[in-house]
Amino acid sequence: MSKSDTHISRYRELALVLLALLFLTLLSVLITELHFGALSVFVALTVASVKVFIVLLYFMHLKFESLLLRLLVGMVFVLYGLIIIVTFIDYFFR
Amino acid sequence: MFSGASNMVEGVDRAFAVIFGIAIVFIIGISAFMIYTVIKYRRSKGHEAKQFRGSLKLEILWTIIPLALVMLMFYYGWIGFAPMRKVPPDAMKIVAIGRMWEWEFDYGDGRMSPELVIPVNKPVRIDLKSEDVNHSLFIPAFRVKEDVVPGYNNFLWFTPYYVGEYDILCTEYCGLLHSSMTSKTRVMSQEDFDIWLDQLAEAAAIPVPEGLILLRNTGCLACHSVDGSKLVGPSFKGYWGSERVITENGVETSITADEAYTLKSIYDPNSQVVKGFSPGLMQSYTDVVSEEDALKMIEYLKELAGEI
Amino acid sequence: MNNQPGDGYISYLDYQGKHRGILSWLLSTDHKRIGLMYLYAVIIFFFVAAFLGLAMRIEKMAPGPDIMDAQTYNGIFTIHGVIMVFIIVIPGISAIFGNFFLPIMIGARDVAFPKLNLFSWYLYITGAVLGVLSQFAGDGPPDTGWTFYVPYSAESATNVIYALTAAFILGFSSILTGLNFIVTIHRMRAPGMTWFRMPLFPWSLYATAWIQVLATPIVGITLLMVIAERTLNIGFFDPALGGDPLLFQHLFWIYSHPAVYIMILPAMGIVTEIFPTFSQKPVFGYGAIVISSIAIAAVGYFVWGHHMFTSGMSYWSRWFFSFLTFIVAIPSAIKVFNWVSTMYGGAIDLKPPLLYAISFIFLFMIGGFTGLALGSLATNVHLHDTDFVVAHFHYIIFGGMGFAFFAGIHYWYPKIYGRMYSNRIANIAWGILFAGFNLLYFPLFIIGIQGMPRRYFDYLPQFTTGQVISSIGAFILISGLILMTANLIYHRKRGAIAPANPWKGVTLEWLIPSPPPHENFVEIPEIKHKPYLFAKTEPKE
Amino acid sequence: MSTVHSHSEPQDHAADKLGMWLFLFTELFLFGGLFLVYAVFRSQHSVSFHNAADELNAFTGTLNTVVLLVSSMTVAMSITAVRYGERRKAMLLIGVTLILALVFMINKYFEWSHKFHYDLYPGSEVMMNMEHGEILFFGLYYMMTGLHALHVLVGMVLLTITLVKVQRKRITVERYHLLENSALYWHLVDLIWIFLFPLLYLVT
Ligand code: HEA
Ligand code: HEA
Ligand code: CUA
Ligand SMILES: [Cu+2]
Repeated sequence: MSKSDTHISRYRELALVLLALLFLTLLSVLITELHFGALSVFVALTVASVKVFIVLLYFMHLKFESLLLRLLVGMVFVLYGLIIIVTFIDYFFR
Repeated sequence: MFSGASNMVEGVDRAFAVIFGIAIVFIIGISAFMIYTVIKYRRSKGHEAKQFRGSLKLEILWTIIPLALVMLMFYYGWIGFAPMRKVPPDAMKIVAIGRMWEWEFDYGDGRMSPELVIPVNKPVRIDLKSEDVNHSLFIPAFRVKEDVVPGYNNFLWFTPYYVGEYDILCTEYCGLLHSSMTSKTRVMSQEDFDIWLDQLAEAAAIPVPEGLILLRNTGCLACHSVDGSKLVGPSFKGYWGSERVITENGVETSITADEAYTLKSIYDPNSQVVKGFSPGLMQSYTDVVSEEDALKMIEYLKELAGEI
Repeated sequence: MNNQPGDGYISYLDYQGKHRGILSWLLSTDHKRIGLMYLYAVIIFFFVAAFLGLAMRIEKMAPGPDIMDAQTYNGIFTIHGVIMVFIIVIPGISAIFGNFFLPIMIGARDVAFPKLNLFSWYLYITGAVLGVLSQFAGDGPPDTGWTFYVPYSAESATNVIYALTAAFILGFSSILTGLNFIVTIHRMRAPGMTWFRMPLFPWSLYATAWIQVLATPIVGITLLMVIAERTLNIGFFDPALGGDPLLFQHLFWIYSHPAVYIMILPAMGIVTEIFPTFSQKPVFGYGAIVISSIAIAAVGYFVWGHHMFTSGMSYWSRWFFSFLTFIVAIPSAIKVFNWVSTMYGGAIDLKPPLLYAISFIFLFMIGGFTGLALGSLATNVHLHDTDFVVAHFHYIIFGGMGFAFFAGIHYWYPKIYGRMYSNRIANIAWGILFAGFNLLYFPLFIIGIQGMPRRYFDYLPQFTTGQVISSIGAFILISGLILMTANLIYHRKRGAIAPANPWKGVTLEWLIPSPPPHENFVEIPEIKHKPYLFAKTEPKE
Repeated sequence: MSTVHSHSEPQDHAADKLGMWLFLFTELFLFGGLFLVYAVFRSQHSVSFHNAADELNAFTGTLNTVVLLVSSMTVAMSITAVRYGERRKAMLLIGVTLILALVFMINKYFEWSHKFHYDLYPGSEVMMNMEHGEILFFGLYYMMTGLHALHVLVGMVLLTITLVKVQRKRITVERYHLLENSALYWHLVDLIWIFLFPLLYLVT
């Protein structure tokens, strides 16, 4: 049996995760109220990324999955990032 | 083909030579090696197969050598290409307009020409504008090509070296008559060019009939010529007032080309199809051409038939 | 090993499951039967598309309209491209040979999700039929080219939506096959078969499957956006509404360049199996071939822009994409060198499969090097969208993937049907095919360099010679193709009975009877050594 | 499948899970394509995007975010419940998830119909007269939220199936992987919304 089959997330744990996510949501809403200009996109996306990270780790149980699965998920996000960057080589330097 | 008709030819052709040179060596070499192996080690001669599994040295060797060679190819491709993006500031500017399915070259001040006419030994910059879909301006002899994309300000430039005539082709698929979207480049001496440009200016001074402009901008002229040549649809020359043999609801009848018939042909083209043409080639222009514009077009058709 | 025909042996062809007759095929979740169903479907569509190719060649026998008008021609090359790319070569080898042999070669009884496998066959058929339907329904055959470039594809009055939807569904089928293979390879290898004891055809399928899973969705959403553009008037790509036609090209090629490696990687996998068997010698540089497959898949992801060099991309994009295009040629080069070295020093038996495999290398080299000419910035400006490109990809897809497919079918035919074909006829057919092929496509390189654009219904008189030679080649090619197919079909029931291992192969599929029993293995074998072990003892390296 | 030896090996949970994750990857890339389009258009029309985003109701957006986050937690908890053998609790939690999904859809419905009310939909007169950047923004808005809503619907179907299976004791302490996979799917729906929310509603 692998780690993922033995680990059961506890209710409290999940509730705390939710609290953290709600807090981050509140944070991003408040921050955009402040109008940082160009920076606000960046901040909003960072907060969103943190939230996604938390969802992946706890709700989607990745923290307790095999190394392989974690690597694959990481790889997919990296690949997507690279695609964006490569596309923007065109748009930024036009 | 390697005649050097423009300043771009040398860089491009050098890259060709490098790539094809290396390619030929490898293709012949590897093929010869394969044939040699197949003959030398054929089973019927009773060889024992030698059981080896690889060699790190060789793997490294044949990673490094091709790497070096492709970098060489890349380098030649790059330096052949780099000048294509560096337009000399004194280049003469011409706007090329691509529309389904013809080219038009705008020399400014309403001077329009269906052919690209340029003075020899002078850099020209051609700005590429599309009025509808993607096209691509290609002059093989000059080794230049760039897509004409709506909404983008693409360009190309070159310096022609010899007086002469060269083909212009459209190399981005643009629909029905993509393959007839051709034109000519005429390279002439500076004096001839000046004369030609003056003539063009005079032509520009004569007002173009409004109906003709409408016909052109709506794209009608892509399928209907005004000089009698047969394109996708019947020509406009000698059209007005002529007897047309048409098929309506499967029955052949004859009808005179008057205002009612012409309007019907614009708004409901498939109901009365001229003999010799298939239905379905033309769509209705109901929301595209207003009644008012259609009448102006008809005015021009009358003019073409010498009625006015 | 206890895998020879015993008392209870029934081949998968005769096996009786829950259903009888045709239903025992249409509802079968047996990977072998699904593989064969793909084979038959692909062959049918293939002949349709090959015939359309011939029609184009006939049209081009002389300048001006000959047997069709421009609209028809445009429709024909579109559907020719769509069928060939989306229905034949992208699913082709993975779905046919991958389904049939992947589980056997890794010592499994089936793929990981047999029902999903059958489902993706149905998706495939739905998509394929929809694609063919686009020819007949409604407003006439789509005429956009297989690349569906906007704005034209958003404006054309023809059945573009059918073709787009077809491609979308086919993409989904391809994703599901890829997903299935990845899980199969991860979870179902026989005991003792570590990653580096796995044969190379499964390795190539593994690399391919990742591209299928990770690249196809992008084209899926892109096609959906074009559909939305056509039906809902959303202006993503329409410059009149602020949209960006070049963005479409980016999105399209983000998938469609990796897609060309979906086509070629399994083909490379097949010939990698053939060279050791017919040389009776381990494959040369196993590790290098594995790594190069993965490298092609990974780097191949980032070269899509080489299809857009003349579209007005930024200078640095052109630079970057050209550079990576050259890098991605290296793993292909490594593979070629390893294949020829595998033959070196072997005991070579020049049977039809090897003949096809060797001609694969030859044609692939020509296709590959002309690919390099296209990948170089200066020369691409001249060659882009000319017949040179057409010649390049026919050499590499049909000369490469096509000939590898032929090699594969001649190699595995005895295993699939338990019968032998006629070697002599196979050799003759090969000769005709090979000659016809070169006659058909080589002239296109030359007229391409001279400036003959592609997708041209008509052409300038100076290109006549090349076009005519090419058209003659098409007839020769087709006759070779017919001869080859006839040989295979005729001997399917009438050929000599094939032994379990006619070529003395050593991968797992040769250890079981021909044709394989329903469950593949009576007893799952345990793998104790490296793959491609031909001699009892191997000298130390 | 048939009698003696069948193709269905004993259930391989790791295989199911890997398969599900691979499927999620394809979903991510499906939306990824749209995010790429968004990124490009935003970089070209940042001002119009700013103005257009202002017209969206950030409150509705936030509300829906909260709804989805909570539903994500309940579905995660339902796995815990099943694995502790608390069947009723699990059914309750899945039920709550479904209700929250419904709330999300209703909210979405009102949001969309509000826009339709002002003739703000692709191809409408109002939209065609906007600035280019705004047309693109709303085009993307409809495409992205529409596709997302479609996924919510699929997720609801999946969850309903699992609910029935839990009730019929087909999903049990040992065999809970269907639930786990549906939950993964549901989290994905949430995950995409986490990105959509700031990009569409907040970036003003
Ligand atoms: C199976 C499909 C397949 C494969 C494998 C390839 C492989 C390659 N392709 Fe091709 N390509 C297509 C299918 C394919 N292509 C299609 C369908 C199109 C047209 C699409 C359309 O517009 O309709 C196209 C178009 C196309 C273009 C765009 C042309 C244009 O429209 O302007 C380019 C440009 O870079 C290109 C490059 C390459 C390169 C560099 C490789 C390389 O991977 C090749 C590598 C191989 C070798 C290099 C040969 C073997 C190596 C040796 C013999 C060893 C020695 C090597 C060295 C010393 C380097 N291809
Ligand atoms: C797999 C890809 C494939 C194949 C096999 C072919 C086969 C043929 N092609 Fe193909 N062709 C394309 C893919 C292919 N084509 C594409 C993508 C385009 C571009 C479309 C566009 O511009 O949008 C194109 C365009 C194209 C043009 C250019 C149109 C133009 O630009 O004006 C022409 C012109 O003659 C042509 C001719 C032919 C002919 C005569 C054949 C055949 O008739 C030759 C006969 C074939 C064979 C003898 C066997 C090949 C066997 C296999 C590939 C294995 C199949 C697998 C199984 C049977 C299981 N094709
Ligand atoms: Cu204009 Cu092709
Ligand atoms: Cu490519």
